[in-house]
Amino acid sequence: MDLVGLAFYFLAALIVISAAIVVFSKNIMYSAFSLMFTFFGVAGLYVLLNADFLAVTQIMVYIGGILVLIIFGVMLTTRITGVDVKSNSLGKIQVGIAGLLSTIIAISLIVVFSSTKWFLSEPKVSGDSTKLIGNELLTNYLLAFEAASVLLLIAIIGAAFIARRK
Amino acid sequence: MNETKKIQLEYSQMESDRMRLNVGPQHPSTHGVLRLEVEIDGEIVTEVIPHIGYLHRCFEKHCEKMTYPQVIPYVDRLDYISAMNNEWPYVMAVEKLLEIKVPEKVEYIRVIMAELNRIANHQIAVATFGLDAGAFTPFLYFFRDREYILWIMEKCSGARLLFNYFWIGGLAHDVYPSFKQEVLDAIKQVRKTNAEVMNLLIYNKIFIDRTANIGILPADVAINYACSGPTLRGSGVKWDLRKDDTYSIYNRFDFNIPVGKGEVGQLGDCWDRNIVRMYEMEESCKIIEQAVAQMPDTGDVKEAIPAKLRPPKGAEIYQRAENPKGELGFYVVSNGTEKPDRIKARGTSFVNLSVLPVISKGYMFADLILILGSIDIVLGEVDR
Amino acid sequence: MLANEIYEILKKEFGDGILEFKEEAPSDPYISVEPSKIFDICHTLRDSSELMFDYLMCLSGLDLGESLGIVYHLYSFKHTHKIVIKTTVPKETPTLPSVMHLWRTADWHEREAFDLYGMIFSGHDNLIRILLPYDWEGYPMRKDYNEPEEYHGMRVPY
Amino acid sequence: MGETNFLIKLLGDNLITVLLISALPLGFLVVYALLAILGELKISAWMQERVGPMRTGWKGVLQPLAEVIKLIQKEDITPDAANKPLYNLAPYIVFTGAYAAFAVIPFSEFFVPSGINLGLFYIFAVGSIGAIGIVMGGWASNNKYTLLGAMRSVAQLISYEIPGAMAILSIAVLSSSLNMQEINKAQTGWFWNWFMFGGPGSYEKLWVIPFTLGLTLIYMIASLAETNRTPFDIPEGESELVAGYHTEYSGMKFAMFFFAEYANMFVVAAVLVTAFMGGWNSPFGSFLSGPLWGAFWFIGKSFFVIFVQIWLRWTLPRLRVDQLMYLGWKILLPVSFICFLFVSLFRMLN
Repeated sequence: MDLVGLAFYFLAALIVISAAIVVFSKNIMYSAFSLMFTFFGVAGLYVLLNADFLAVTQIMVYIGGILVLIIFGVMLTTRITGVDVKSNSLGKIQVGIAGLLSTIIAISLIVVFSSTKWFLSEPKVSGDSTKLIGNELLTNYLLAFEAASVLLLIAIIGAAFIARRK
Repeated sequence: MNETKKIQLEYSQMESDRMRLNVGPQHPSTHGVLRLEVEIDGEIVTEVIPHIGYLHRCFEKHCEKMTYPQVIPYVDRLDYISAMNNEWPYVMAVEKLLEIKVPEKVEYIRVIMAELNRIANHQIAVATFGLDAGAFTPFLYFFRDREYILWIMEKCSGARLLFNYFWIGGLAHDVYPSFKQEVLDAIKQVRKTNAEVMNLLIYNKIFIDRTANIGILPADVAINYACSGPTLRGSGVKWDLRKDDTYSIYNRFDFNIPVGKGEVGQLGDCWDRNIVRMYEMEESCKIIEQAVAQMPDTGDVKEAIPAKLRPPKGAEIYQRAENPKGELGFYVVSNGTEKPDRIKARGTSFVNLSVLPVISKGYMFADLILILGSIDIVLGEVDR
Repeated sequence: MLANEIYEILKKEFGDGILEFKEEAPSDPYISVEPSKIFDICHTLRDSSELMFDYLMCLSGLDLGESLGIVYHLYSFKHTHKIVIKTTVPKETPTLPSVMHLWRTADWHEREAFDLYGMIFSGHDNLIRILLPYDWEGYPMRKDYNEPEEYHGMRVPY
Repeated sequence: MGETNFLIKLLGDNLITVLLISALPLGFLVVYALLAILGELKISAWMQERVGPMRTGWKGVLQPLAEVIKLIQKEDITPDAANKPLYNLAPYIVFTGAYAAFAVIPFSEFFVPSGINLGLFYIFAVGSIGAIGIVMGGWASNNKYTLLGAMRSVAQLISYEIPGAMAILSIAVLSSSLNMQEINKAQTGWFWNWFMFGGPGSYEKLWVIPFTLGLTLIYMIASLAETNRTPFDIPEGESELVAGYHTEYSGMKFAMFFFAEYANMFVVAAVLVTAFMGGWNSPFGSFLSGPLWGAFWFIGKSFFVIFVQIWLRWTLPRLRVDQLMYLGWKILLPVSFICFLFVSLFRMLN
């Protein structure tokens, strides 16, 4: 097995295990922190796919932004001084339904995965994915890009408004 | 309206959990074993409850078992930073009970010692205040210079911190021949460092931002809480026992009483209390210079020490003096024997500390530490 | 203002509430008063325009054998005069009004007196022990106090 | 990618080389940390007119080593009420965050562990891992002081990342690259070619120099805040929070936090040097330049920046948490935006 393969299986294991902790842990803080490893593993997979810009963005946005927010949210909304932060999401009925749904999705995914004829291309080392993404965003996908920025602007104004009201 | 007040206002409209935080008794910035029970809302202090007594050594109870001269070493241990100043009101009280006239030379040496010790105390006060604000370097500058003063005291009394130097009616030892020159050298060094610290710390923008406009103590509140010393003078009250209720030979010297003026913030804030100490060091230097010039070279420092100490029965006196931290008073009641019936020490820090819950409410947690530092307490005196 | 003038003013206003005036060197001159009147007397001392005692220097407890004494040392910033007010309460019922609301500094002084001598200052907001542990028993500064053998399993006499 | 690593040239592209390349900065880091601790001790002593440690070795030069040995030997105390797994994990996460940044630091023309195109962006991204570790440690210690310290730390890190990122973004605009080697190469020549002084160009760049200098200053301030150094050591703020988020840590785990702090100091210094001060370029054109001299200049400049950090630490008092936020959001952020605007304008005009 070459280095890349080794790295892939390592990352895959990391993602699966940490994601399992996220779902099955009874302690919300554990879930939040193990989410970091999931994000990190996904970023690693992006690197293996030669999408380095996406990988770094993944770390920046998901770990540096969203995960910190989640942790802050957990810490500020529950009793932060005690360690017994428990998640109650593992009720009996909910688990049943969620398990059923996930199983269906998993089976269908596996079926699709194995039945699809994958088009395998030679891995093309493109040195500068950043430039490519930049060019694409400001030419072909300009409208989507602008729409997204307007949406974010609205979100910021809304957040500021809500925060100031109280 | 300053920034803190604005934040306070914004916070007050939010509903949030309050957290009780136990500051001390083992904490780097409580200046000893003080325990503060603090209730904070985010970072805003909503309530402070001081719990004292961790250093209670039964001073007053012990005094009942001691003869009058034996009490002096115990007095040293009240405000151990400025032990010379502690001894003075006590020996004055007993001298008044016995109606002893103290020799001229003794008075001068006492003034010089007390003022040197005042400088040493203020050096520690400003140094630790800077340390509370996070400035470590001035702390060491002051401690270096304090050595010059402590060397003089060590040469005179044999001790560096707890001197037992002022005896009833006199002094334990006479001063040594080069005493005057060394005192003048020491205050030269004090002035040099003070000028440097003024630039480095006191007028530093960050330091001003940290200490101005916090812990504001209005003059009427300060008087009602019987605050004294720099804590009171920082609020603009020009009151100093050395001038206003003069004792010993202080009326022979020419010096000013520095008061807070609200120079960079509101009157009576932490910066004002601190700057008063800086200016007071300079005034002490002036007094020492005059005292050194006037001091007689001849004279026996032990001539007035009485052989037997039996104040008249029922005689009692409250003698106060200007300690570096404020008014230190001793209430001495005699029962006609060699042992006092009752000695009550009115600890300056004890009284000054009681104002802390009032002036620290509504400021941030980091400010609480600075406010505590600005009233300059010594736990030995709070708990006695 | 001299001590005897202050005595005259108080005597005029409170009559029987003022017990004794004594001025005899080397002691400080003092006025002895009735304990139940202490709040009113102190109120007059603080607020009357010719007295204006705005500064409570010291509040001390005393053990006088049969009774407990409380001594107030007052000072006026405006008139720069001093006076000593003394009062006594019996050891069995050591209750007297608190002056905490006149001079806030009395808060801790009274707590200390309560802690060490056991006077009960009625009207004090928070009369709990201050120097000693909250669960200490007895009032150690009384002359008839016996040290306990142990405190929480620790031997007290060293 | 490969040509920037002399090790790959030497040993070929295999597993051992990769491991060696990843471990090399660690070796450097250990030596550097010892030097930096000694520097901190001696520089502070020098500023405070004392001699500092004198007993271990000649003039106390072995003192950091002694401290490391002491920390390793110390009893490792875990508070009873702490959340054990997270408590034990946190120091390693913090260190990982600090060490990960070393992957893209160009030590010399011929040695950079990974010459990816997004070097600067990557450093900013992995910086947030440390924040997570700090929250983890602060929360898991189950102590109010550590929790307050952790909250402050993260709030501070997030706030100051933006002005810092704006400063770096301006450099990306000027050099039109995020690759740290490319940025270094763009600044070759005399020191007035550094981006601190507007980058390479002739007289028309003169008007942009104030803005680039301002950006350098902004990045310096922001980097101090990100590494929790005085005057921004509010998360540690020993006068109020005892030791902030690592109050409960002792022994080796504390050493990890300590190590991470020093590693972070080097990372921000390296970014500052790379982005604004010419990286491994000699300040004197081709004089004293070359692969080894490059490493010398790079490390030398970084040490100078670290010296400035130490200097500030022992000079200034600490800010308060709201003043810190005020400075970050209301002063540095607008100023950095303005500088960025003018730098972009300059770039468009040329």
